[in-house]
Amino acid sequence: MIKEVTDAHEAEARIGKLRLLEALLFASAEPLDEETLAGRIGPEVGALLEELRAHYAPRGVNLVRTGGGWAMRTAADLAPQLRREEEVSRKLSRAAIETLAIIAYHQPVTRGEIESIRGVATSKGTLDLLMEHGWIRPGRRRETPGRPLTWITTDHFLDHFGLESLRDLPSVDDLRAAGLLDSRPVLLGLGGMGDDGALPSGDGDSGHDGE
Amino acid sequence: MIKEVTDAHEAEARIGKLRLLEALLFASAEPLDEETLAGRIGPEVGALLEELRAHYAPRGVNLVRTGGGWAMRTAADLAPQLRREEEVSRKLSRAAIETLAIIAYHQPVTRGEIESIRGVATSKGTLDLLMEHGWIRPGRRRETPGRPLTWITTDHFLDHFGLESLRDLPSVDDLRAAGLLDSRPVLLGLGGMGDDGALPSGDGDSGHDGE
Amino acid sequence: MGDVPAECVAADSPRDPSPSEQLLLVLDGFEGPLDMLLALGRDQKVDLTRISILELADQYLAFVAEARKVRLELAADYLVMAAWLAYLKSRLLLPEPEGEEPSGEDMAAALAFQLQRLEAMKEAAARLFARPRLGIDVHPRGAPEDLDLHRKSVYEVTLFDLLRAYGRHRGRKEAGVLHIAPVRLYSMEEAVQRLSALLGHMPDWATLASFLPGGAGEGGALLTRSALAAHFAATLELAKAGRVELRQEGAFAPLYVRSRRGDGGPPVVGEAGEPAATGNT
Repeated sequence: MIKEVTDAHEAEARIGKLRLLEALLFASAEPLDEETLAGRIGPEVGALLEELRAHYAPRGVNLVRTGGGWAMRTAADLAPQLRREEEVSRKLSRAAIETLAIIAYHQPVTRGEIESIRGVATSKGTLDLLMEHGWIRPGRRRETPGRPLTWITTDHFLDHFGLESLRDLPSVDDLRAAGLLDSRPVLLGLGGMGDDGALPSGDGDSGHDGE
Repeated sequence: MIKEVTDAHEAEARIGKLRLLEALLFASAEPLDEETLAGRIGPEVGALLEELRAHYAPRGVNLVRTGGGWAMRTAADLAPQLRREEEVSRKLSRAAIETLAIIAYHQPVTRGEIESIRGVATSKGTLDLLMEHGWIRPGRRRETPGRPLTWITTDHFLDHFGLESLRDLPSVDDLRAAGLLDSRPVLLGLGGMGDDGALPSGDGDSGHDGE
Repeated sequence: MGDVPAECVAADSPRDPSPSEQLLLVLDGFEGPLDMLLALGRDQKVDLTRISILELADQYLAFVAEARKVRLELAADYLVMAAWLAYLKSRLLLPEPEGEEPSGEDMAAALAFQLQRLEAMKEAAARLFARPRLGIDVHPRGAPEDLDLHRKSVYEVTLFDLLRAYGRHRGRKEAGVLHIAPVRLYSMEEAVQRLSALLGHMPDWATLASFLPGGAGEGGALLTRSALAAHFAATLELAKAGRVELRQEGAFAPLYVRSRRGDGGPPVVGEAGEPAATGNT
């Protein structure tokens, strides 16, 4: 990381910016997007971020990139020593976990598609719980009959699971190559084949989904 | 800062402790006292704290001793550049969120309509507040007696909530399906009401106004 | 990722449940028929791409048949799947008919694909949740400082807040309609008034039913029943006052009412007119 620094004055200005950037990142619990940071630091923010990232890489706190933003986070390898138990009330049902994975890998995906992949109706409380966690949100409507709503993951989802982007989802390339990220319904007559748009009286809860 | 490190193994253990200490100080909401830290790190915590303090001294974040404990703080000399927000971010009142939601879903909508939809009077302050934040703006006047002003949402509203267009707002059916619409069947306790298969839902007042 | 959901594994400790109880426990652990098929498929211990769909269908049908012995009200989607698999089986075993229907092999391949896809998603979910998670394994700054950075908006409102507010509002509104709707019941006083007014126009015997308010049927069973009860009680009251006569051929037969002529004998009360009913005013 050798910079083409010509004189002491310039070097000092650079250090001042680096310190400010460091302070900004430390002060915030949420990721800060590069645009906001550039507004405070200047156009060289990209290079400074890389420099900070390299500086913190071996330390107990790392600078990580997630979604469109940057954030300071404790190092992942310290997890066993820093582990905080998940509150019982926040524990997710199997249905919610699977539904989140399907949204992450198949997005944008409609509720009907989620149901055809799982072969079961989505119980009330699953999508809103995931939304309450800030992991999913409604995307654009699909331009097909009924214009069903699609669901997508948020930047907070990436942050929560320590992903820089959706391309970093575990084995996403393999799954795509194997054709397993095709979300079309395959068999008609399988349970929970909710055609979006016209939902069967809203819940269609077959009682097998989640708690 | 030369440590009397004798072998590589020992050096590694020391770095591990330093990293853990750094992570603990970073993630803690409160200053941590030396005793607590010693419980996690070991008796050499004092020396490690000094080492961290020295490391951070010239940086944008400092390790400071405050009260009886240790905490990381943005460097004091950067304060003018960090300029804290005077107003701590506030929660929008429930009435204001609901009014905003009704404008979003029913626009263009007059104040009188908002009131009849909500069933309560809307204080002038609520609409002003929403307008001040750039989420709503006056639309066209309704061509009815009194030509009341209508309200509509702005582009900033879409931007704030990450919506591409108003069409992407989930419909009532979508909300119901996602579990976000909780209607409690108030009359369920009344025996006999549902005997003829006609559930009270949606029957409104049919039959009662017969005579 | 395990082949049997944790809920069913945990069930065998205190006392050994009977096989049928075990079956139900297992069934409750599944997220629907496809999930169950996948678990059965894993038992074949082969790559899902080479799974024997025919064998799987047999296993599933046996499982469902067994489950129905213990619990008849097996959820409909399990039965739909059973019917579909029985059909698939016949298509696989019998010579393919001519026609544009998908072949048995195509159907089997489609099912195999769906199982693989579901399996892939379950594994993906497990891998996702095995990652270091924020707030559990990895931590943000514990003492964030409020900076001026966080854009113009002072108020923190998320799309979730907005949607939940609207959902609550709609929910209240829907519930409100039910809440306000008064329960319309006939009182005996009303019925006495009605009958008194009507009887003047009914010189001869007429069934009680014919006096019931027209269109009461629309009001639902509750209203109809309340009208009948009120009018019946009213006739007893009027009979007691000597203003009407009642007649009934037998228990549960139609009850006839007529306005009492000045000269008539004592009113006749059929056996359906239990004394108790007369006395409760």
